[in-house]
Amino acid sequence: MTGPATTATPAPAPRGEAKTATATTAAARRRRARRRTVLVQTACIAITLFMGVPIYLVALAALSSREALNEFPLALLPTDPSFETMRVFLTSTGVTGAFVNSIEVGLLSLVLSLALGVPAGYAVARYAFRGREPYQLFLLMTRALPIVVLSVPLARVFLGTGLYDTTYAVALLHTALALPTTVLITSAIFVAVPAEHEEAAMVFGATPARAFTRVVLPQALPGIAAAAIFTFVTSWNEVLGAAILTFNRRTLPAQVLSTLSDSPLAYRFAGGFALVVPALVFIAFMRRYLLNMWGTTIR
Amino acid sequence: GGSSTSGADGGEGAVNFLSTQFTPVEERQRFETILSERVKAAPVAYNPVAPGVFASTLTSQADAGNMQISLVGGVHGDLAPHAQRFENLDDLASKLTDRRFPDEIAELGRLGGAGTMYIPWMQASYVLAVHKRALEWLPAGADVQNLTYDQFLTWMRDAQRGNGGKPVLGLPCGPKGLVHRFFQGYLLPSYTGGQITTFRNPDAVTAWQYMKELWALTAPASTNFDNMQEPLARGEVLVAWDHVARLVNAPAASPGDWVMAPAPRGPKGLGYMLIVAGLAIPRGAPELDLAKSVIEALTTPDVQTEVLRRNAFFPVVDAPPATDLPPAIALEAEAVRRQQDADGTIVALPPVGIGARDGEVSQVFLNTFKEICLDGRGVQQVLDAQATQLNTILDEVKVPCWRPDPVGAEQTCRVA
Amino acid sequence: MPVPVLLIAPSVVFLAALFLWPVIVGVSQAFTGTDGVTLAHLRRMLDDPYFWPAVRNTALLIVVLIPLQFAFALAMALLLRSRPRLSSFYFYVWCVPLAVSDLAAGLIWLSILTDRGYLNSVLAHLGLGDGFAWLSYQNPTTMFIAVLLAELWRATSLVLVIVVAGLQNIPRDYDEAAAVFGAGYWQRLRHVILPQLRPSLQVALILRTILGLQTFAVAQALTGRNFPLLVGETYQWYVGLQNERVAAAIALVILAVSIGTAMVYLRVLRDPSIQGRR
Amino acid sequence: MAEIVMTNLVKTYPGTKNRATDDISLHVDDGEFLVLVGPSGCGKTTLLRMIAGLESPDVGSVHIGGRDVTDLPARQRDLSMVFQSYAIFPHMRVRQNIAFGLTMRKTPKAEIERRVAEAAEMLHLTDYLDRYPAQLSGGQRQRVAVARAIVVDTGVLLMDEPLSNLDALLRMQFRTELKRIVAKLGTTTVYVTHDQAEALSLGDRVAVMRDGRIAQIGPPLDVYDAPADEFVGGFLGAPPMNFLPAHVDRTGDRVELVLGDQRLPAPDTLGGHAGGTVTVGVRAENVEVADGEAPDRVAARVEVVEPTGSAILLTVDLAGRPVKVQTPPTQRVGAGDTVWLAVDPNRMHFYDPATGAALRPAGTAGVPAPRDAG
Amino acid sequence: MAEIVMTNLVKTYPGTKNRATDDISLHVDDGEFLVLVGPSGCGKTTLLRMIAGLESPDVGSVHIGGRDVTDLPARQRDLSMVFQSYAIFPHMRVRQNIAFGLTMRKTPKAEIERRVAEAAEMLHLTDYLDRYPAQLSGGQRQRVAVARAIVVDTGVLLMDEPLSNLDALLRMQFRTELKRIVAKLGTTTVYVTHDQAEALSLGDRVAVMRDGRIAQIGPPLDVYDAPADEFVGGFLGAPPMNFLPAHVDRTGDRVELVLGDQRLPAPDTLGGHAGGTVTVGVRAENVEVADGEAPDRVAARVEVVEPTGSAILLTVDLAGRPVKVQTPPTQRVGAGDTVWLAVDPNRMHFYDPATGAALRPAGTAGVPAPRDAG
Ligand SMILES: Nc1ncnc2c1ncn2[C@@H]1O[C@H](COP(=O)(O)OP(=O)(O)OP(=O)(O)O)[C@@H](O)[C@H]1O
Ligand SMILES: Nc1ncnc2c1ncn2[C@@H]1O[C@H](COP(=O)(O)OP(=O)(O)OP(=O)(O)O)[C@@H](O)[C@H]1O
Ligand SMILES: [Mg+2]
Ligand SMILES: [Mg+2]
Repeated sequence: MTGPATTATPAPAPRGEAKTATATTAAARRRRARRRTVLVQTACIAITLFMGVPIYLVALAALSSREALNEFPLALLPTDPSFETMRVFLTSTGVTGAFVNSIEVGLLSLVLSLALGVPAGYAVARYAFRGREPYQLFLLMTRALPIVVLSVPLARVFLGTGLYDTTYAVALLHTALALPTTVLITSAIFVAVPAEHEEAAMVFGATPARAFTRVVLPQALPGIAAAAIFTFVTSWNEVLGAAILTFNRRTLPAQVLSTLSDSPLAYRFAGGFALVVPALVFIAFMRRYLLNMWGTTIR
Repeated sequence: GGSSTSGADGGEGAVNFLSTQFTPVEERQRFETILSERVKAAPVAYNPVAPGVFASTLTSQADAGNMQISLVGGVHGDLAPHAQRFENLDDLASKLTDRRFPDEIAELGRLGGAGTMYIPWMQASYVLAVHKRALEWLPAGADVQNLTYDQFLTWMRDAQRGNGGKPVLGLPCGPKGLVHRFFQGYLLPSYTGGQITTFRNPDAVTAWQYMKELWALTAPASTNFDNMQEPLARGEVLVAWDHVARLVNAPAASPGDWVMAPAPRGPKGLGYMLIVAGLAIPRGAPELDLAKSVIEALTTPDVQTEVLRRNAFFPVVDAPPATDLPPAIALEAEAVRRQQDADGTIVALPPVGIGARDGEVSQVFLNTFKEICLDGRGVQQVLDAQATQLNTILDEVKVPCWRPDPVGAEQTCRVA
Repeated sequence: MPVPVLLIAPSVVFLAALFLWPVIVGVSQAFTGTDGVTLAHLRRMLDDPYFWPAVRNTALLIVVLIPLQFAFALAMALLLRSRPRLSSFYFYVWCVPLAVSDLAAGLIWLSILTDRGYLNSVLAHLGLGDGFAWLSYQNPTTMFIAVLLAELWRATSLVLVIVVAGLQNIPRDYDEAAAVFGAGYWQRLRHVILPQLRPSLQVALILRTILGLQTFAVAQALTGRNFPLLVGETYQWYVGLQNERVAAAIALVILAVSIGTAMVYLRVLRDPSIQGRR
Repeated sequence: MAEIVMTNLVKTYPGTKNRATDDISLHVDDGEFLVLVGPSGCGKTTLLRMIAGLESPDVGSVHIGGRDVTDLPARQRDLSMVFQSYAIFPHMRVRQNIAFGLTMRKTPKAEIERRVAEAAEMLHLTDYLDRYPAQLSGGQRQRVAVARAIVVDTGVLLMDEPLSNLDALLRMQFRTELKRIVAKLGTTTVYVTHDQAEALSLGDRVAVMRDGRIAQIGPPLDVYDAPADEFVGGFLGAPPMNFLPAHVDRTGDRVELVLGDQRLPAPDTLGGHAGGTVTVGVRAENVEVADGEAPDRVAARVEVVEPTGSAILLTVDLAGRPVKVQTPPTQRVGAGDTVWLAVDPNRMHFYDPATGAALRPAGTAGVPAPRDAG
Repeated sequence: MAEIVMTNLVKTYPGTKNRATDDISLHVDDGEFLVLVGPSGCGKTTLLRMIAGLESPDVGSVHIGGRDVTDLPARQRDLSMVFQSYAIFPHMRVRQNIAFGLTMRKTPKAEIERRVAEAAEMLHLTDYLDRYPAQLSGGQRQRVAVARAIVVDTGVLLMDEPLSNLDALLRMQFRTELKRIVAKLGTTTVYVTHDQAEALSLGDRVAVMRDGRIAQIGPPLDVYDAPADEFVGGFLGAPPMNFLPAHVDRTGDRVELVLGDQRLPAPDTLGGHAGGTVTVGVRAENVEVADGEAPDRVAARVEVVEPTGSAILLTVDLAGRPVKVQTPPTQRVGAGDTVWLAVDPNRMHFYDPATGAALRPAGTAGVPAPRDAG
């Protein structure tokens, strides 16, 4: 093996008839690639329909008149949109206040559960301490017990503190409900952040806290975003706790959702839809943090 | 923190009113209008909640000794479990003698004890709603306003046949439906003359046999129906039995197409149930006096009529017959009146004095229904088994029977 | 004090302050009667005609639903990972059910599947009969499928979001290396992607199971009490029957099952390669 | 049959302006060992990735073994690779990591075991087979990556700085083994390295890259001895080739280079440039250093003395420019001493001062002195 | 004042049996440049990590600048480090990565900018300041890691193979710069490398590690010329030192080494071993190769000829053993030729065949020939 080609030949040697053959296989390959793209797109569209159509239908129903909802077969296109039920619903007593309360509770729970849960998630991910597993189970326990059986003693806890019938009480409860989720999800993401990055930060003079906020946290952003989304939507949609802990300062679901099933169908749709929209806006906002932005990760 | 959502910012000088009634958005809206227009004594923060929340809130506040609610309102079954948590309202009751509450209703307000625990607020009943299209199959000679259960069965059978094999009858058997009241207050009293004591006697067997046949003619989707006005409005069923408040929207759009009628009668008479809502004041409630003034205001004939007019709940006071009712409500009012005024009525009350076990007693009837009609078990065998269950509960609470069972003060109610 | 203890302490204190007493009260309810300790409530629970069907349905739902859901969520995540055009739009739509409460989800699916719902409307528009009773107690199979479908719709996004977040931190290097060494798509999935996704999958599995054991609103909306679930029974006993003691007994069953499965997941899915923990 | 033919490969990474590879055409024969060198960031990895199918070129095609594989996914190209960043799987033990390619090919268990043991032995990893990568040192991880690549018997082997974190001894041992394996299996190898000795001793040919292009390709010593331009001469070799501007003067028959006020004999072939200026390139080891004055030598002042072990590297000042020259370790010189330098005219290379390109027609530089090569 | 004193450092990683560092005591003077070399896996990184405070020793202590820092966290030790695996932050642009240490120290903005620009310039990263690490080549990433470490002005600088992925030219340029910076700031530096030239040209002292212990420490050329044992001799230098067993024979005044049936003069000091066997160590470049026979020379047959660019490496057979010798590139030899070898007795090293340890009292090996050093 002494005689490699003397120069860098720009063109491959064995061409000729082979050329057409390779050309066709290349074309076939490209066709296969295209077929793959089409397949992926088809799957995506199918799933999108499955996930999206129900939401479309609520929107449709929410903007239909009462009568339209009693017809059969139901119209599948918004032929005759009516904002009447929506209007009545949105102007009914307490809806604005409840909306404000819900936002307040949601954001407060978000901040609190991240503040409490992220450090704990980090500990679970990074340290092999005794009691790691019991701790996780302890977290889950609070979530595994149906809250309804705790409702009376829980309300009593808050009645004893003067927090009863404030948004703080609800926020605290929602924080507690979201905490297991936050801790576990963030811990799953923290394990994937190389410990070496943290070490580098510390070598360069960062305190553990700064190393965490500057280096670990940004890399764990997708997990934090996921946890944040859960916390917010959990809080946004939670009914029972909010209904038990407040009286005059309801959140939107407590104000609306709890009694929605007694309302006429049109209002149920209007209420259901109105409740979904703000959560959708929140998800739209958080979604970009779920996907990290600095290209592929490297080690 | 937080913004007020009750419309009256229930602070100092306001009455916090917790209620299980008028939860639907529109009804709530209308009742709040009545409160603000007609109740001048104090601003009222009206808070309609689901029954579970009602109970939890009341219990926790009472247990914590930190009562923040001034006034509660609910149907008898909502209030009964909390008898020991309410103020004695005898003084208020005596002040309100001019309201002339019917005796049996006032009696319910004592919750099986001696003192008045709640003041009657409104009443309601269950009737039949019938779309006029169903009348074409009505058996010859039958009067829709005065049916027997047998005629009803024939009618439904003919109607199903006429309707291309699809049942026209619907019953509220959904998870939040009230079909157990049909068994407790209508079917069984009409067939057996009783509710508890006769639970498994031969008449009861007949009644359930009848029910089995009727169920075969009932839309199977009924197990999802919490209220009947929507299936009716959709035309999914043409005939339905339900609480008046849960029927009122069906004829709203075209009252001319609808008929409202009393429930059928059985061998022992026309059994029907009285539904009473009451107002109570929790012990340790703030603004006690204001709350009493609100009760006074809510029991004036004027306000009572207004409630009927707007929200289809009937007065419990002696009010002049209301004119200018909306057509749908007028239909209902007429049917309720006919039902009350019919010959040979058997009035049934919801369980009295058994407090929190009300739900469990009702569940026994529901379980009986499930096992007989849905699971197809033998009637007698089911009744025997369920009777045991029922007696277990009753033996624990040890209360005398309530109507239509023979009421005797010293003896405890049991299934014979 | 060791660092990890300091880090978890706030959450422990917080939860204990809020829940310790309620949990003790709640749990003790199951064992106390008017006169002291009793097992009567447990017996009552076991005798209830709805209890065993509820156990069976809950188990069935969890066992069938969760694998389906994970397969579905993984498929979605992997589709997104291949970065098709419009992927960010797809991702958003696929997250949408997250925003929907279970009560609303029940309402939505009921409106689709009920006798005069959208599904039958579509069929009617297409001239395919005038309505099948999907949710009738007489058609337990379609009823079960309906519940399955609705739950799949409602709760898969949760798994999806966790999996997508987890996928973000897997360097593409490994996938590329595997491809170079001849691994096909499924082999890469099995040998490279899934093992690296293990922490996320573990968490999603735990959370999904526990939250799955907690939801009943959709099933209740669709089937009433024809398809009883354990949590639904808890609510029924607590709210409907106002017997908090039997409710607490059922809640304890749920708690035990939840913690039991979580423990199994934590043990079985423990990652042997993580030695880097301090 | 696994020759690799790259045709007009152009690749620009999204979001960057410069081409990572700029119209590269290259033919690697079946079984050839091609070494790729070039400054950091010149596109070596990119080129390997395009061969591997991990990056698809914007323009151009890749053929392997006569097949157009441009659109073929990596796993269908029958190759294996050592990644610059190792990319060993953190969740697998060393054993599974090494066996990965074999497992994917569904090799029988016993065979896998045998081959893994062999590769581990060769790379001194036997004791570490049951560890996870996180429990290894940097060099050990790199060796796992190498082992993983060489256990599979593929048509093409791509290695991206596979030995950068290993010590010289291990590197040398492995080099010998690699040569043996590759020769035995007839694997076509493309090997990226920054190590001079590796490039020269391993490669059948060496390709020098610069800014996404191939600056020169040829047998190692050709490239080393006769760099095609100043860049290659400066890049290959440690120390790099010295470049000095010189005036060409012809006095009768004699062609001479004028450096400052001193003169050096030049090859006759440079006569054509008489009167002009050229850049003279000469390697440190081709400068003969003498203590005493002699004809045809130029004087220079020693500025820095750097012992490198096997030789001494002097930086001397010649006509105001620093020149690196090498003497055997036995030579005794100190900073400040004056030394006399001579250069064999045949060892001189001449470049156009404007373009940096070799002045081929005018010198003998294009024809390297014949050598024995192992 | 930042001298580093390590005392009896022992570290065993959990889950492993062997000690990663085994009772290492080492003193690095303030401002000294210590180069650490050793086979892959010998514990170099572990030692650096213990100095940095990233790993706490099982036994022993670390003092920096007179302070016991054994239990001090990394950030309070005033040091900076180049990680073997770079550990640059993927979510920060190159600019932020380089500036990281300065930002943590709350350096003024303008100052940060200036210093980052300077470091980027030195490492040819100026064009890449606004990229994310994922958009860089391997060598560029490594340069970012180096730049990040040198922008901060700390008492101690730890570098773990900082240049392994860079080309020789860049490496050489950087070496010069690094020397300048470190000298200017008086930074105490510990530098791990596998590169011979780097080790010899950068270090004030070189420490050779083996299996978690320090095998030898001393000025570069001492270690190179007079390895303390066979291991060091074999490890340092490319090619490694040749080791040959030889019988020592005294004939009157003359001490000779008997290799097979040939004889070489040996230093007189070896006389004490007369009649015994020693291992002779000699470096390839210290063997003089001649074409013709002469007294005091031994004949050997050439087996392999390897041109390395600046020299030719011959593997010859001497008394049945392969010996590497080096000749200038001008020498013409081919495989199969016979050459005659001579070795200056002062360039020979002698080792105990049993232990591999240098026979110090009996040879001159302990005292290296005086040299100029830059
Ligand atoms: N986290 C760890 N867990 C267990 N063993 C380890 C760990 N890190 C390193 N080792 C082992 O300790 C020994 C020393 O490792 P170290 O990283 O210090 O080597 P090194 O000299 O830096 O090698 P290299 O030149 O390959 O980087 C090695 O045998 C390695 O396998
Ligand atoms: N993912 C990427 N996105 C943008 N630019 C990139 C990317 N990868 C590499 N580059 C750029 O492309 C050029 C070539 O990169 P490549 O990795 O091929 O260099 P290389 O020759 O392997 O260098 P090294 O010796 O440093 O590894 C570099 O300038 C680099 O900055
Ligand atoms: Mg590269
Ligand atoms: Mg190392």
